[in-house]
Amino acid sequence: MNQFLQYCVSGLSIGSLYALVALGVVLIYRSTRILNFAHGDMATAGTFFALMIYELHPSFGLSFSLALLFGGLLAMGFYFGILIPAQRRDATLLGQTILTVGLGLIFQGLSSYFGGTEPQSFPFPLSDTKVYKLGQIYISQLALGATGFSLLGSLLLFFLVQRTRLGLAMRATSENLQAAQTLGIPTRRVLSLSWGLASLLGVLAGLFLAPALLLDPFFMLEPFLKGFAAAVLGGLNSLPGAIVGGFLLGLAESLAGGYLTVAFKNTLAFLIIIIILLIRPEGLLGTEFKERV
Amino acid sequence: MPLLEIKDISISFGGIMALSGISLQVQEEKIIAVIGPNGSGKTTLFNCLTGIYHPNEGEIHLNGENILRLSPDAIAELGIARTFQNLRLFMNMNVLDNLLVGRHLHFRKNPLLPMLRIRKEEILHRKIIEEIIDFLDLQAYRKARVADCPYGVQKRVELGRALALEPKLLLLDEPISGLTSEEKEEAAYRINEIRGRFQMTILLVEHDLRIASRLADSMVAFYYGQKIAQGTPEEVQRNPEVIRAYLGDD
Amino acid sequence: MSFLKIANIETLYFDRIYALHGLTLDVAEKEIFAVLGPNGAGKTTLLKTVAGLLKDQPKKGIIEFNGRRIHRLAPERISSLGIVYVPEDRGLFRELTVKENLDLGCWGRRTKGIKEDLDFIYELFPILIERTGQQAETLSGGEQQMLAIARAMLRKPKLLMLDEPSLGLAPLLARNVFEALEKISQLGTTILLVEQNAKLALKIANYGYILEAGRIVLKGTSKELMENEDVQELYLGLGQETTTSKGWRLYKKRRRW
Amino acid sequence: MKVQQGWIGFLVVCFLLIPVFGNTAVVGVTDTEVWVGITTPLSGPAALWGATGQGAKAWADYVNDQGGVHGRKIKVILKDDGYNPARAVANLNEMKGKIFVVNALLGTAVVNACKDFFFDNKIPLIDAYGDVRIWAKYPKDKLKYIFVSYPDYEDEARYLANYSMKNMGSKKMAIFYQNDDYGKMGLEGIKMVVSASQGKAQLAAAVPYEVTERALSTHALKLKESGADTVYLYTTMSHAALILKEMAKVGYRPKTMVSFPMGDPVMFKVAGEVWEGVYPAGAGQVGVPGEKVMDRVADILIKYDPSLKGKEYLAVFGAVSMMTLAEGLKNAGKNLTQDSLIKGMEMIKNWKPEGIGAGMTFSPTRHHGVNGSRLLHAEKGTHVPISEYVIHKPLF
Amino acid sequence: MDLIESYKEDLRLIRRFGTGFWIVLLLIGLILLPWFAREYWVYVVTLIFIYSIGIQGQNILIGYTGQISFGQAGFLAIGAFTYGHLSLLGSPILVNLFFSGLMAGIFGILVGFPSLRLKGPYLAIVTLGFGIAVYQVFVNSEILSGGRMGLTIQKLQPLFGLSQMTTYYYFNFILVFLFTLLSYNLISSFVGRAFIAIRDNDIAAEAMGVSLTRYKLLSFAISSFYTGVQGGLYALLMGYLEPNMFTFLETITIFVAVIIGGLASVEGSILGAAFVVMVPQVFSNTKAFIPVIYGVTILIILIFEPLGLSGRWMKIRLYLRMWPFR
Repeated sequence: MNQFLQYCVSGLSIGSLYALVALGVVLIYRSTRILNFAHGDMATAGTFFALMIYELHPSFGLSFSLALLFGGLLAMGFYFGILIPAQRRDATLLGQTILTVGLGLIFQGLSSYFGGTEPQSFPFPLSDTKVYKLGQIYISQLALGATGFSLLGSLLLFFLVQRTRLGLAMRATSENLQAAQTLGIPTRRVLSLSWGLASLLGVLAGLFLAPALLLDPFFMLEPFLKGFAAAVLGGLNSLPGAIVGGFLLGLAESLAGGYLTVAFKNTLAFLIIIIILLIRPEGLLGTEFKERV
Repeated sequence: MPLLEIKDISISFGGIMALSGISLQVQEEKIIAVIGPNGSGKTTLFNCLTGIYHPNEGEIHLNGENILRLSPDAIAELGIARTFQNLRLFMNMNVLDNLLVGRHLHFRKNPLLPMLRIRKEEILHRKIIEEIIDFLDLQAYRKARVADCPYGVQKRVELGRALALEPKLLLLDEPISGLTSEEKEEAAYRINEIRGRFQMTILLVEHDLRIASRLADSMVAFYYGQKIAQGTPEEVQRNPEVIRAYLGDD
Repeated sequence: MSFLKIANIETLYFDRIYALHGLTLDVAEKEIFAVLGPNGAGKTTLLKTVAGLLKDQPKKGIIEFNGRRIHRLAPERISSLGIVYVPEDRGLFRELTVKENLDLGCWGRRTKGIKEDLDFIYELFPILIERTGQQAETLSGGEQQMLAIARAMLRKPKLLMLDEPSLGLAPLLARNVFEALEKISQLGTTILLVEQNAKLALKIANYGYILEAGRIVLKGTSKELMENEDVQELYLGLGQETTTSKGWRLYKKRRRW
Repeated sequence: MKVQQGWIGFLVVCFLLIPVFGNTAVVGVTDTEVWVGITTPLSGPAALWGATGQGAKAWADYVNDQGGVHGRKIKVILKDDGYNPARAVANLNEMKGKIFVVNALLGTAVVNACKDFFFDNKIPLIDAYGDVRIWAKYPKDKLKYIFVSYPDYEDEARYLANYSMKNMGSKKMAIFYQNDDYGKMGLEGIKMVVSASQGKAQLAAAVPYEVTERALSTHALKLKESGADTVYLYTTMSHAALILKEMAKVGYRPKTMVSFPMGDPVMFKVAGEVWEGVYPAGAGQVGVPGEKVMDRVADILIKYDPSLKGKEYLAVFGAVSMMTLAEGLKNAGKNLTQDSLIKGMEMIKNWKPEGIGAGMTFSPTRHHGVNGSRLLHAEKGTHVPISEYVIHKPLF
Repeated sequence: MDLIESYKEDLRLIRRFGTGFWIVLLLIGLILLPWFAREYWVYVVTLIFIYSIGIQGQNILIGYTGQISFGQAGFLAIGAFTYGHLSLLGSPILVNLFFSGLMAGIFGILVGFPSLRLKGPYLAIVTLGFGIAVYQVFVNSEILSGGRMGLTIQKLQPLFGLSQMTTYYYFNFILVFLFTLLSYNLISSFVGRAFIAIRDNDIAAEAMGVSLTRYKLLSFAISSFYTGVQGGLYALLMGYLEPNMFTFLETITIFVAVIIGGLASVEGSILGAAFVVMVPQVFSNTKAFIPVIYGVTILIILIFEPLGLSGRWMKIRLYLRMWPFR
């Protein structure tokens, strides 16, 4: 039983971070129908930026907030500088998706060059090795903080999207772009904010993942793929779905690894996703897209 | 025996009855017009007939064969072809290829033929397609991408694609809507001609009462998923319920 | 000077297909204008072109609003000038509630005056009060159309463009909607209306245009139009030979326009 | 129309002719220069290890500043292959005709894909970092151009397991390994020791991971469940640090022995406090950072290529390869040909490059220079050798 | 000038004299390449050949049928390892290649089944899962992956007194030629029309009697057959296999090639293959900046030519055809 709980705890704590990544993926997909393959690399770049600032001026508050800002601005820059020109030339959605692949490659190269390729331990206010014991279950300070912060981040996002005027505009824009335009909502600015916000969430996930996974230019590759999978699992157009998907995936992975076989952990996790998708093709909380004949 | 027999079909979407208890018989080589205001279930009926929707209850027989649970391609194979209200063409293909897709069922599907580029079949079908192109006056657009063609031409291409299938029953969903008046006349003439030339039975949905009544042998009126009248065009048009449905209470 | 002036505009799809073919149209202030025409004639394209929703269109021609050129502006800019477009599908945010939809209509407005406008709308369409918390997609067709018009009114439009407001509505509801439009017009809003249901449209409109194949083929006051034989035959369904002959004329019918 | 087609034809022919130029028959040696080719991952997920190639190049620059070898400067062409075998082969083919010798090839897959290049083109390969057993399968005459002084993973694993069994009383062993040839060879070595121990020791768990995987908490729990008293790590640096942290989180601190890639004291920075007390293996051809001879070389390398700072261990690894080549060139004498280089290489006897390592020996019958290990102990931020070098049998 | 007089003439592969002239010239150029180009270029072009087979296959799936797949690495691995094991058994090369394709094709059908229910990114995730599953199976099964040391494969023996590289070149050249012909033949036949019909409008396609089940699965089968053959040829060229050669990066490479080359274009697939092989190779001297340069070229191409290289190619061709008059 303890063992089971331990697997659950570790699954949920990694799942919370998948959820954070998935939220960013969903935010962008919902509003622009683009799968952002640069999401992980943007997060990596942001995290390296935080490290750089920290080395110049060792203050967590400053470096982290600057990194979040940096990530957001990068994504907004990409939206205005690259995506809009491409859309003006009638780029297809797949083409725009490949644009993000290109962007990811650029970030990856730059992170390697400026950040270095060696694994680095990322300075963080919460300790990775300090452990709390609840009965027989161990949970590290970092995992606790990460889960807490990703829940807080999700809550803030929820609040922003559901309760504020900006969120209302974001929802409107992602649902019906033309209608939003005719109502005079500055859709480009709203969309760029969605991009910025998504990237910011990615950087937030990166900041919490870096101390746990060690920082190098490729540390977000796996979490990004998992976040992407979690987003699809939850339904690509549903923000709560991303959170559910993230936690579910983390849990599935941990339990499959623990009780079945650790070597096929990823395969089993994907198998679960495939089965769920075959039953619900639009994801757990996604809404079905019905075509009018 | 009627060619098509619909028995008491019903279908609902999210609690709203789109069709309730519709029965209809279509005799061979007749033109039947289905009329009714928007949202009265005409297109839904077509979608049920072609297997895109599966009715919750009821039976549909084509030549005595139950087609209720068949997939659209299987139904097409049995001889039902259709056009769509909002054009559903293969926009990136040229007109010729669009029509050739209509011939798809008549190809001998030996995988070696395409692989070795043996095109005897292709030429055979091209000849049939050319007849259709002549009939529909599409010569000038043969190699044009459909997306580049004017609306009227696209409508004709869709009709031609359905004809290429050589169906027993042709379902036309608003075949003359959106055309200019001249084109409408021409289209109506062609529909009438199809029956004579290709011996097809035609079921058509139309908004324009005037043309529909001139074309059809008999007429069915729908209102909110229910059949409110059936008979000759004259009868149906005089039916008070139809008048109310169309023109309101006054 | 006309309120909205459209001169010789050409709109193309995919840079190749002409949808509007040198169309010219004038709209005067505080009147209802109806544009009639068959499907695919370019009615929707016309409205979308004015609203700026078609990228880089019109290719040629001028659109002036209150003496100001507005063609090829971003749709947000055009909207902020006071032109509000209600599309055929009503352009509602289906996943949002009625209240949220209405809130979005007030985008960019100061809080002052919103209350009064809301009251006016609720007076016009009392049903919306009941539906405040419901998602827009759960509304019936007529309610959706009312919501769309209500939302458009919250933007305090100078020009309200409606695409087939009667589409898919039961006759009674359609009449309700049109009555509301009449009221709105009386309060000083210019309305440009695109309709297939000519009878209904001409009843409330002051002027009408007939659009075919991307061109205006006939214009006049609604009274003139209603008396025109061709219009009667083609759009009002009052033609003579409804059911009699089975023979088909293949000659082109001569028209008086 | 026709005229213009002709022009285009002309242009196409010109384009196709472009590669003709530059096709000169240089064997890569002049009186003043000798050209060395290195293909190594400088981008992509394995880019860290590209530091070996950079280290080799930096050492060549140093040698050149000392006057070169027999008046010849060592010119290095450094190319990126992104750890992709196809690109590595392409790089070698591009360098062919310019280079005299290839140095410091990296990655088992790359080495495997490239090996025929050396057999076919008779270009010597001095040092390859990849599974040495690749070569062991080939007859001696084929390996004429191949010189390697890289430790065998399996031999090392056997050494570690035997050591811990004899000197530290390990009974229950577990291995956490990378799911490729490197990790599997380690597993194989430990399995051999366990089966030879006649029941004195047992393998309680063998937990694999994939190189892209970073979330290792499940793996740590698995290791903990096994209750092993000694855990062997055949991993990358990152994964060693990560698994140790995860194990510490669940309160599991067994004796830990790690393979030589983690012999780098930078692990203290990466892993933090959990690294204290770990037993890393040391490789036969390099020493431990902290030793005087090592630090001297590392300082030189950083002077020539400042970007190597923080990657001294890997850089020295590469530099040793370049030293070996330079030694071979020196022994080959003024008249440099492929054959004289091979003779020169085979003259190397018990030679410690710049005093580093256990000493390597090549001979006509031995092209595996040194296959040695020793045990280190992580104490207070440094790796302290706690045993002498043990030299395993060279494999070829 | 190009008046068409019969259906037969209209159905020919090469309809214009000019086109034929260029193709012949290109083929002659390619045939002569090993005689005047350095071995390096021979190798790079060989690699382009190999990639272009698989990319053509994926273009049939993604570009023509409109199904997004991220499982390419899995098919590559299946093809490559099938080839490897068969070659260890000593069966002849062409048979091995056929079975590499066939095996991948069978798995393609299996992966195709979800495509009947799923669309777009949802399908992408399922295929991605397939790629990961294949990778893990190979990594964890020593029997399949050929043991700890990987699988060493007998390379192609030099023929007719040519060098080994040249032999490879011609062998792959012939195969690419055949596969390209096959692609052209397929897409211009009823099969290709059915694929495009499904992509453009699946509901209409079904109503016209095109069975979605059959043709989607067929598209998956054909595309993975091609990709499997690519895997086999890659194994043959490398002479060595290990599962780590077929990771997600390989999938991305093929996907990028399809889009950069241009969707639904056979020429585009070849151009895309050339792009993904040559860009990293040509810039391999820039070391750590390769990803940056690679990414920037992708951005530039897709911003200025949203239809990919084949779009640009079409425009150039049109320009040349109209030449004096524009």
